[in-house]
This record gives sequence, structure tokens and C-alpha cells, in this order.
Amino acid sequence: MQSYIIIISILILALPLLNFLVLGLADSRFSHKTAGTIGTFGLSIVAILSYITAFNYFFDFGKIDGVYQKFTQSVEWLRFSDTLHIDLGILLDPISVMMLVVISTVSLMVHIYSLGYMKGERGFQRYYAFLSLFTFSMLGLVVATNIFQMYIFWELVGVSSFLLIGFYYTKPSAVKAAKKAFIVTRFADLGFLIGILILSYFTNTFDFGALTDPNGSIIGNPASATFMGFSVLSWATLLIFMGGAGKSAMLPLHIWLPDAMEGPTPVSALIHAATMVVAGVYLVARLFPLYFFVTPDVLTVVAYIGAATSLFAAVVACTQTDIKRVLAFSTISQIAYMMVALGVSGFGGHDGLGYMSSMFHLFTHAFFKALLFLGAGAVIHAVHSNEMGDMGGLRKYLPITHITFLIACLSIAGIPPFSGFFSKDEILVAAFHHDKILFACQYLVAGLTAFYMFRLYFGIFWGKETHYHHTPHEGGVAMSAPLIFLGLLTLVTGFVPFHDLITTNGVSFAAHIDWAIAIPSILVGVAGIAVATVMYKKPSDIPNKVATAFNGFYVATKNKFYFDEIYLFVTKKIIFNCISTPIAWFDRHIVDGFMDFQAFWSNMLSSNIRYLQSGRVQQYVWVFTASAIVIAALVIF
Amino acid sequence: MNFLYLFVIIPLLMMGGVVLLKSDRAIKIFMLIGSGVLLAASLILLPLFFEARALDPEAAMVMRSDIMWYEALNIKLSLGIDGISVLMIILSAVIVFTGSFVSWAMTEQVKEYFLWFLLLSIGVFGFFITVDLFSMFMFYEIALIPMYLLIGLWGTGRKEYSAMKLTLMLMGGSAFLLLGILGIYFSAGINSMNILEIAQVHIPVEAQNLFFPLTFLGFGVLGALFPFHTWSPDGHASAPTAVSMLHAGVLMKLGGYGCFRVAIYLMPEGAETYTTLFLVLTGISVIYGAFGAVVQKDLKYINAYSSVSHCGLVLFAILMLNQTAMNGAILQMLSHGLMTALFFALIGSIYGRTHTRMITEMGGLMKIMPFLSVCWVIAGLASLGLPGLSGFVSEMTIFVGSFQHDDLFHRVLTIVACASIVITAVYILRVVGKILLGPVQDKHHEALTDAVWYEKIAAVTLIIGIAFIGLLPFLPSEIINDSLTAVISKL
Amino acid sequence: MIPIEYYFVISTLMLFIGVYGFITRPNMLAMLMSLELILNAVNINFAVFNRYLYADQLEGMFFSLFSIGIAAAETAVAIAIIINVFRHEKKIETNEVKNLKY
Amino acid sequence: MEITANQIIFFILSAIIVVCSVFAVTERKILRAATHLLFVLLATAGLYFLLNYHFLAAVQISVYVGGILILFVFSIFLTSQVGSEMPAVKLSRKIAGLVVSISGAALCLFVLLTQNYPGAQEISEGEIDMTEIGQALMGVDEFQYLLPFEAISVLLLACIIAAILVARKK
Repeated sequence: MQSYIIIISILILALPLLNFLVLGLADSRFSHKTAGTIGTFGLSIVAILSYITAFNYFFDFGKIDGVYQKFTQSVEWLRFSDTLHIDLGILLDPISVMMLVVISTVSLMVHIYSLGYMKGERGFQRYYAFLSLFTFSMLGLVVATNIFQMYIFWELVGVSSFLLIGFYYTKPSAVKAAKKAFIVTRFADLGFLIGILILSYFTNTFDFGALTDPNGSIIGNPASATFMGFSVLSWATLLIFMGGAGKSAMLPLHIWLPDAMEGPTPVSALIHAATMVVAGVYLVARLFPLYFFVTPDVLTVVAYIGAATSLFAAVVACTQTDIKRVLAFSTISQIAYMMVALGVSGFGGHDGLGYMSSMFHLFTHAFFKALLFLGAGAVIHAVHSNEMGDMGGLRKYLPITHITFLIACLSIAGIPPFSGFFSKDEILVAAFHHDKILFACQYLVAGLTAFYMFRLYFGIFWGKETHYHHTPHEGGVAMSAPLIFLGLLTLVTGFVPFHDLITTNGVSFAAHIDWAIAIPSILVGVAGIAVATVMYKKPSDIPNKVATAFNGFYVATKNKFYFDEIYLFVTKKIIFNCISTPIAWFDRHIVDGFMDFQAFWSNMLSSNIRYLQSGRVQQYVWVFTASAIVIAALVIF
Repeated sequence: MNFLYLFVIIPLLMMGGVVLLKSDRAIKIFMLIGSGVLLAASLILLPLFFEARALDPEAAMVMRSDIMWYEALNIKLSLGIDGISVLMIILSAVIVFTGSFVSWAMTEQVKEYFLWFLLLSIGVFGFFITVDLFSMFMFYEIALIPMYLLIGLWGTGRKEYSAMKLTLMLMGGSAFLLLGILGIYFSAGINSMNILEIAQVHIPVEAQNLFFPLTFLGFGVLGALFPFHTWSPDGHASAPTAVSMLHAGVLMKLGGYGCFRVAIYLMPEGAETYTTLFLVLTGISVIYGAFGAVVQKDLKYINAYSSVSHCGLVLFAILMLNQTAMNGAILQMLSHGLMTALFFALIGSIYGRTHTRMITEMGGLMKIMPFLSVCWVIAGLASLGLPGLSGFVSEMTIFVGSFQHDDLFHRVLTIVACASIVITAVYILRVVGKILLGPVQDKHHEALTDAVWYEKIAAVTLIIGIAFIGLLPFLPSEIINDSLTAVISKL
Repeated sequence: MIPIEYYFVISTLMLFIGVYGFITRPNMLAMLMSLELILNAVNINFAVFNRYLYADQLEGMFFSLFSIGIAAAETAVAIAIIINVFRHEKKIETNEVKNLKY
Repeated sequence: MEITANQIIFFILSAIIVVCSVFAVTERKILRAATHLLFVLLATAGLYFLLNYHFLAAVQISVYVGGILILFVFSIFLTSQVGSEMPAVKLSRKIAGLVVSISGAALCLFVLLTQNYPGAQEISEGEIDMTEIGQALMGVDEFQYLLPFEAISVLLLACIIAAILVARKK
């Protein structure tokens, strides 16, 4: 039975790769239709296979003696030493199977949606090839059996993200955004890599199984060495978290994500909302036992960085006017939510509520955020603009989009019975039991989330009606169907019994909604919505008044607290002008100048020596006479 | 007769053929066929090597044969290979092959050009197949001299200056090297130039401490060791395409290979004494080369600085003196050889069309020449270490290997060297963003054509090599590991 | 009666004036003239030594005689060369005639 | 010590020699330099007369003045514009020349003047017999110079041929 499911998993990985190779090599030899069909068809098979896997795993044989098992199958790919080798393999456990479902579902939706959204675009085939590459890499990432395999696919998703953000490569802003995304995440990956190196040095393994076994030797007696006052393993896990923070756009490495919205909107839905950006969360979840048992201090750091990020992003989201950027900041905020949940989690049974809720939120968020992005895509498709100012009153023209968008907004605002309510509630419960400050912060963020989401919603679908050049219309079946499907998912996923399926130790526990926390959280959500309704449902000047009242804060927020400028300063001024340019100058003038100087003085010396043999008789005579005189004088005196 | 002789005889015969042929076209076709034969021979060598290895699993080198050259000093032309040399020979053959293809566009003094080109490849092949210090040195010099003429006559820009600089600096390096070799020869005291025989005896530690730095520096100059790397940007920038390819792709590897085969293998204690110093230098090379590449505007300069960085990593890993890191170093040589050759081939192709190498004067080439651009992106991704391409494998092997060193200093240095992957990403993406993506910069460029057959063959061959190492790293890695034991056992 | 030293003073002065001229003159012919001065100084010395120290012999005088002959020969050849150079170069300034130098 | 006529003549000649030598090497008009040289050569001949080497003096006048100097003058006419001046000598070179010549002269004079010349005799009056000279020149015994004479004849011949060859137009 095990081998059967492994083979299915291999197929899940192989199909997108095959798609990528076929579509990539054929490129424009395929018509748009063929390419789209091949891509979508391949992905639907992948999705079906993932569902089979998930069903089999969760309900058939995954549970042995009440504990969900880890199934691993791998082959050695590159051998470093006897203990260290990169394996390529497949690891099936609750979170990876859950991720398979999320990725393949969202990816399939995006594939279908793109048939309509990207219709007639130049490079349509390339687009599908890249989508397949991304899907392959992301799937490979989640089923990684060891941390190095994860790193490999981690890089691959980074590159696919780069390629897809820069899809409109003739647009300078897209190129810039792609570069930024890649370099920022690359910088974070450096931390990841160093973390891996440190971890592997002290534990002598890359394998997740060995690293995360709560009864294993690594957690049992961790390396006691310290570096600069912290245990080396803390350094390792912190640096690994840095990699995760980069991918998941945690403060202060978040700056690439808003810019990444330059990519096609379906890509934003797939990569920058539902899947790739949660890789950081997934990474921490994957190594959770290590974090929890060996380096709890780092876990606290994770929680606080998460909390800071979620608050920051929620505040910034309130002032953005580009609808995709609002969603981007909302994504950052929600992912940070998941990080907080991991940070406050314990291990085993009900203590592991944070872990469970984090995964739960990841699951529900993937669907409703993809839905939001695809809805935003439909809006953009209809009005050809990203700016909220160009929209308004669209509910009449885009009914399907309107309804599904509303569902998603209610979900993210935490209104029952939509999925977001359930997962967010669990997170708040976990935070409440762990740390009151974090709880307060997250509670505030919940209210802000409701506010900015409904600001967005009203700004797009209500408000004053702009004059449109042509009547906006829905994008056809290919675009509506995914919206509806994801809308349905948003309605139902909240009822998935996650506490039965995904827990820290594989054992189910009983969880119930803690109304003492749920009711205030619903209230704060409703309050946020109410404020947004007052301010934005009808055109009014309250927003301007508020903005003027908090002018300095508003401007800072609107400029995303100047993070981009700081980075730009650091990269342009410090790295480029203060390091690279001097180095280049130093190389050309000092190092090379030194070499040239040697050549110069050799040349000088030799031409001076040659000067003695100048061929000037008079000089010879002079030297001859002078020497004769000197010698004679020496002889005489 | 030893199969290895073929690698000197085939180019020699080809030189004869080139001399006899009249028309340029015939010479070029002849070169393509000849280099194809060389490539085939290098691939045939692989099974032959395995066979010989199976017969004699203990020996450090197989397929040995000696010819006495100079009785009085016991100088022999000793041939012998191990897995590492085989891989290097294949690398050289691939690059000579692709180099011949990209030279198709050559129009001036074709016959002379190919004669020197072949002489250069004789030097390269000869270096990899011999195990005799004297012959190695001789082939090393044979490989250096043609560079002067190839750059000085067929180059672009400040070619005389660059050719002079390159030759003089490398010659300076080989002066150190000669001292080192003589030192090894005399302090070993067995009247033999054969590396294998010298490896059997223990060179006194004082002598090692004296001659290791000389030998290492001698080879290090060729391996672009900071601060002796400055010939590289100028030399590469001026050299004609195929020469840049061969030079960066293979000749710079002679440095790393020599450090490994001569300096470390014969003088392990000396190596240990000096690792700290040279590690710092190579560490500087790695970071410094990468930073240097960030601000350059000329494509060839960018690639030359990136070569400094990558070749620095080779020497860096060799100095870590452990099996994994050395394995990574050899992989990095292969990987960098293929990658940089691809880069130079593409730069040549782009330059041949746009007549500029300044990244500020180009833009949007992706739309105009998609094939070349995609190849460029692949080369760039390989260079910044994308998994699935060769750069990742070699860099990771180096980093993991280096980090296994028990000394904290070495590990900290490794972390510093790791930082180069970010900087590499910066300069690669900068170039990709500037020249390939974005709007078309120069309206005249819109009429340009994409790659033609010979460029396609060259690029595809190199990409296959890059992908092969990237996807199946365990194949070369096993061959290397197997051959490393001889060196490791001496440490 | 003239002391022998007087002659030496004269010949020495003449010799070194000649040397000075040979070193400083910018013209080949002028250099040649300085050379004649040097030769003359030497001749005087030969004659003086002969006359004052070995009056019964004639070697000094003969050496002067031969020296004069050789000087004549040398001058003839030198001037021939100079004229030839002039024909090619149109100048006889020592600093400017360089074609044969490198 | 009374001053004899010989001494007066000697001083006059020496004055001519020194002054004209200096002019001969410093005069910037080359023809004038040649003229100064003429006076030097003539004065030298005068010194030979004082030494009673009449034959030598005659040779000096006929070969030097009559031959060499005429050669100079002609070649000057051939190579220089009349009245043209040689370029001024650089100061550094002048100084170099002066240093060498003055120090050389000082050294030589020091040596010559501190030396004792024990055998220095009074100059015997009367000229040397021409027969004696002729025999010495043509004889092959001791203190006879046929061989150098012939050698110089050959040399002169060679020089004539060489001069013709060199100066000849192609």
C-alpha cells in the first residue's frame, strides 16, 4: 500500500515536470490552445492524484495505532560524506499531504483561470511552462525528505517566481520587481543555507526524520556548543527561519512581495498568496519539534517577528490604493498570523493547538486568498487598472466576482461560518493561552484585517461609479468557474476537522470553539467591517479627514514605512556605491595598478639601462674619460 | 601504444592538416571534424579508464607509460590518468569542440589562428595526461605562449596591452612554479620528476614550507588568485571568443588542477602550514571578484570577475584539505569551465551582432534573439547556483565540505564565501535585467537575427554538459571521490 | 731655456680642451676638429719627451710623424663618412642622426 | 732667470695655442672654429721649431694645415650653410664637459708637475740632419723605422680607397 501511494506521489511530481519540459521545449510550436490544454489537463490529473493520496493517507492507512505515520522513500542523489548526502525522495505526512492538496487545487484553479485571463497574451505557452515548473518545484518542496532537498526546491520555486513575476519582461517595472524578489529571497536563502550548514555540522544529518524525531538523539541530547553566547543550534534554526522569513515575506524581508504583484494576477494568486509564500511557515512547521524542544528561544523570536509583521502589514494595507498591493499586504499579514501561531504552539495534544491552527489557517487562507486574487484579477481584467480610484460600483457588472469576493472578505475578516473564522479563532486561542501581548496584537490585527478588506471591497464594488470606457464584464467560464469553486471551498473548508488530521505528534485531539475568545473576535471583525462601511460604502470625506488628522502616520504608512527606501539606500548607496564601486576602482587602480607599476618600473629600469648604451659617442667619451680619471686618481692617491 | 598519446597526436595531425589545406572554409570544416574526433576520443577514454581501473584498483594513476627524454636528469614523458584527469580531458575536449564551432565566424588569418589554437589545446591536453613534473611544466608553457599571439593578433580593444599583461603575469607565475618544481625535485632526492614516485617519499617539512607557497602561487596566478588576478579581466576582454572560452574554461582550471595535483599532493604538510594565509586570499578572491562584477559595464569584464570569484572558490575548496571540499573543487572546475565557456560563446555571439559589449547600450534582446537569451539565462542561473544545473552541485559540495572542517576559523570563512551566492545573483540578474529584459534599447538591434547553426551547436553542447552535471551529479562525484583517496590518504 | 714642464702644461691644456670639445660639440665635424686638438697635444708630448729626455734618439719625433700621418688618414675616412651621412640625412648634428643607432 | 727670446716666443705660441684651442671648441660658427684650429696647428708647428724639429714642423704644416684642414674646410662647405651657427650647447653638457676636462687636466698636471725629470738636458742647438732622418726612416736596424713607415703607407692607401668607397655616390 505504501509503495502504491509513493508511486502516485512520484507521478504527482513527474507530471508537472514533464509538462514544463514539453511546453518549454516546444514553446511557440504549440498553439495557445494546445499549450493551455496540455498544462491544464496535466494539472487536473495531478489534482486528482493528490486527492487520492490525501484520501488514502488520511482515511485509509495513514493512521496506524491512532498515529499518523511518516512514509519516506528516497534515493541518494549526491554524496558529500558517509553521513551527509542529499537524497531526493518523497515524504508523506499530514502536513505534506495537506500541502499537496492545497497546491494542486490552487494550481489547477489558476491554470483554468489563466485560460481566460491570459488569452491571447504573447508568450502564453511560456506562461504555462513556467506555471508547470513552479507547480513541480512547489510540490517537490513540500514532499522533501531532507532539508537539502527542500533547499533545492526552495531555490527552484524562487526561480519560477522570478520568471513569472518577470513574465511581462518588456516592462521595466516587472523586471525590477522580479529582480528584487529574487535577490531579497536569495539573501534570505543565504541564511537558510548557512543554517543548514551549521545544523548539518552539529547533527551530521540532513534528514527530516532524524532531525525532528522527538525521541531521537538530536533532540534528546543536542549539541551544546555555543557561538557568541547563543547555542549553535539556536543560530542554525534562527538562520533557517531567516530563509523562511524571506520566502514568507516576514519583516524586514517583506519588501519584495508587494512589488511581485507586477506579475500576472493568476500568478500572484498561486505563488504570492496561496503556496510559495507559505513555504516559510511550512519550513518552520516541518522542523517544529526541533524548534520546540531544542531552541524554544528561537520559536519566541518567530512569534514576535510574526506578530510585528502582521501588525505592520495590516496597518500598511489600510492605506494602499493598488488593489493587488492591498492583497499583498494582507497576505503578509495573514502569513505572519500563521507564524505567530507556530510561535505560540506547544507540542503534543491540545498544547499543539498553535501548530494545528497554523496549518489550518494556511489551508483556509490558501483558498480564500487565491479567491481574492483571482477576483481581483477578474476586476482588473474588466477595468484594465489596478488602482482603486479607477473602480467603484462594479457589483452590477461583475455579479459572480462580487459574490465570491464578498465571501472571501467575510472569511478573512473572521465572520462565521466562513473558513477564516475557524482557523483564525484557533490561532487566537493558542495565542491567548501562551502570551497575552501576542494575543492583543493579533486581536488588533483581526480588526484591522476586517477594516482594510472591506475598504477594498467597498472601494471596488460600491462607492461612486467611475465612468468606464467600455462596460466591464465577467471574463467567461474559464474565469468564473474557479471563482465559484474556490468560493465553495471557502464556505466548507472551515469545517474540516483539522485537529483530527494534523497535529504536532500525529495523534488527534479534541478541539472546540472557545466562545469566550470567538465572540470578541467576531465582534472586532464586525466592528472593522462597520467602520469600513461607514467610511467607504458611499463616497464620503471621512477617509480624507482621518488621513489629515493622522497626517504623518498616514504618509509613513502609505509609503510602507519607508522600508523600500531604506533598502534602496542600503543596496544602491552602500553596496553599490560604497562597496562595489570602490572595489572595482581598487581593483583597476590599486591591485592592477600595482601590477602595471611593476611593468612600469621594469620598463623604466630597462630603458634607463638601455640609455647607457645610447649610441652617443660623446656620452661614451664622457663616461670613458671620467672613469679613466677616477681610476687614475684612485691609483695615484 | 597508450591511448593517451592520441590527445597530443590528434591535434598535431590536425595542425598538419590545417597547414596543408588551402581555403578557409576547408580549414574550418576540418577543424570541426577534428575537434569532434577529439571529443569522441575523450568520451571513449572514459570506459577505457574504468577498464584500466578495474584491473588495477589500487594504483593512484592508471594507463601509465614512460618514455625517457633526458637520461641525465631522469626526465621522462610519463603518462597516466586518474578519474579527475579524465573529467578534465573531457571538459577540455568539449570546450575545444565548441570553441571550434564558435570560431566559424573567424575571417582573418584563419590558418594561423587555428594553428595557434591547436597548439594551445596540445598544451592543455598534455598537461592533463602527464604525471611528470617536467612535462607538466612544459605543456603548461606550451599552453601559455599561444595565448599571447591569439590575443595580440586576433583580439579586440587594447589587445597588445592585454596580451602582454596576461603573458607576463602568467610567465611570472610560472617562474615561481619552476622554482617550486625544482625545489620538489631536489628535496625529494630520488632523482625523479615523476609525481607518483615523488609522492612515495616524504619531502622534508622545511623544504615543503619553502616550496609549497611557491608552487601554489605559481599555479594560483593561473587560477586567478587575489591579488594576481588582474590579467584575467583585461585578457578575457580582449581575447577572441574561442580563446576566452578555452582560457577561462580550461586554462584557468590548469591552475586549480596543478595546485591540487602538485602542490597539495606532494607537499601536504606545507599545505597545512599555509592554509590560513591562502584561504584568506582565496576567500577575498571569492567575495571581491563577485563585488567587482557588480559594477562592471562590459559583459566580458563581468564574466571575468565572476570567473575570479568562481575560480577563487576552487582554490578555496582545495585548501580546505578534506575530501568533500576537494570533490566540490573539482566539480566546480568542471561546472565553471562549461558555464563560463557558454557565457563567452554567448558574449561572442551577441557582440558579433550588436558590436557592443556594454550592457548600458543593450536591452530587450530576449525579444530579438530568444535562443541566445534563453541560453544566457540558463548560463546565468547555472552561475548563481540554481539546482538542476551544475553550479549548485559544485557550490553546495564545496560549502558543505568546507563547513565540515573542525576549525572555527575555516567555518567562518566558509560562511563568508557563501555570501558570494547572493552577490552572484545580484550581478547575474543585473545583466539579465539590463540586456535581455526590458524594452529594446537600440532601434538598430531590432533587425538582428537569432543564433545560427554553429552557435546553436556550441551552446546546446555546453548546456547539455551543465545539465548533466546538475542533474546527475553522483556520476562525476563518484569518479572524483574514487580518485581523491590517493591525495586524502597523504593528508 | 724653457723648462720641460711648460710644454706639459700647454699640451695638457690642449688635450683637455680637445676633450671638452669632443664631449660638448653638437656637430660631427666640430667633434673631429676637437679630436685633432687631442692628437696634437699628444704629438707635442712625444716630441718634447724625445727632445728633453732622450735627445740622442728620434723615436718621439717619428711617433709624432706617424701620428700625423695616421691622423690624416683617419680624418679623411671620417670626413668621407660624415659626408656620406650628410648625403642621406641632410644633417650632421650628433643628436639628430639616429637611424643607425637602434 | 733671464728671459730669452725663445721663451718669449714660447709664451706667445702658448698663448695662441690655449686661446685658439678654446675658441676652436667653443666657436659656434664652424668655419671660424676651423680657422682657430688652423692657428692652433700653426702654433704647434712653431713649438716644433722651438724644439728644433724642423722636419716635424714642416710635416705638421704641410699635412695638417695643408691637408687635413683644407679637407675640413671643404667638408664644411659641403655640409653647412655659410654663416650658419651650430645649436647652442646645453648647460648640463657644458658642465659635464668642464668637470671632466678640468679634473682631468688637474690630475694630469699634478702628475706631470710633481714628477722629477732627472735626464732633462739643455736642448742642443741646431736641427737634426735630414740624412739621419731619412736613414732612420728607411733602415731596418735598431731605431730605424722602415716597417712602421710601410705600415703607415699601406694604411694610407687603405684609407684612400676607403674614403673613395664611402664617399662615392651609388
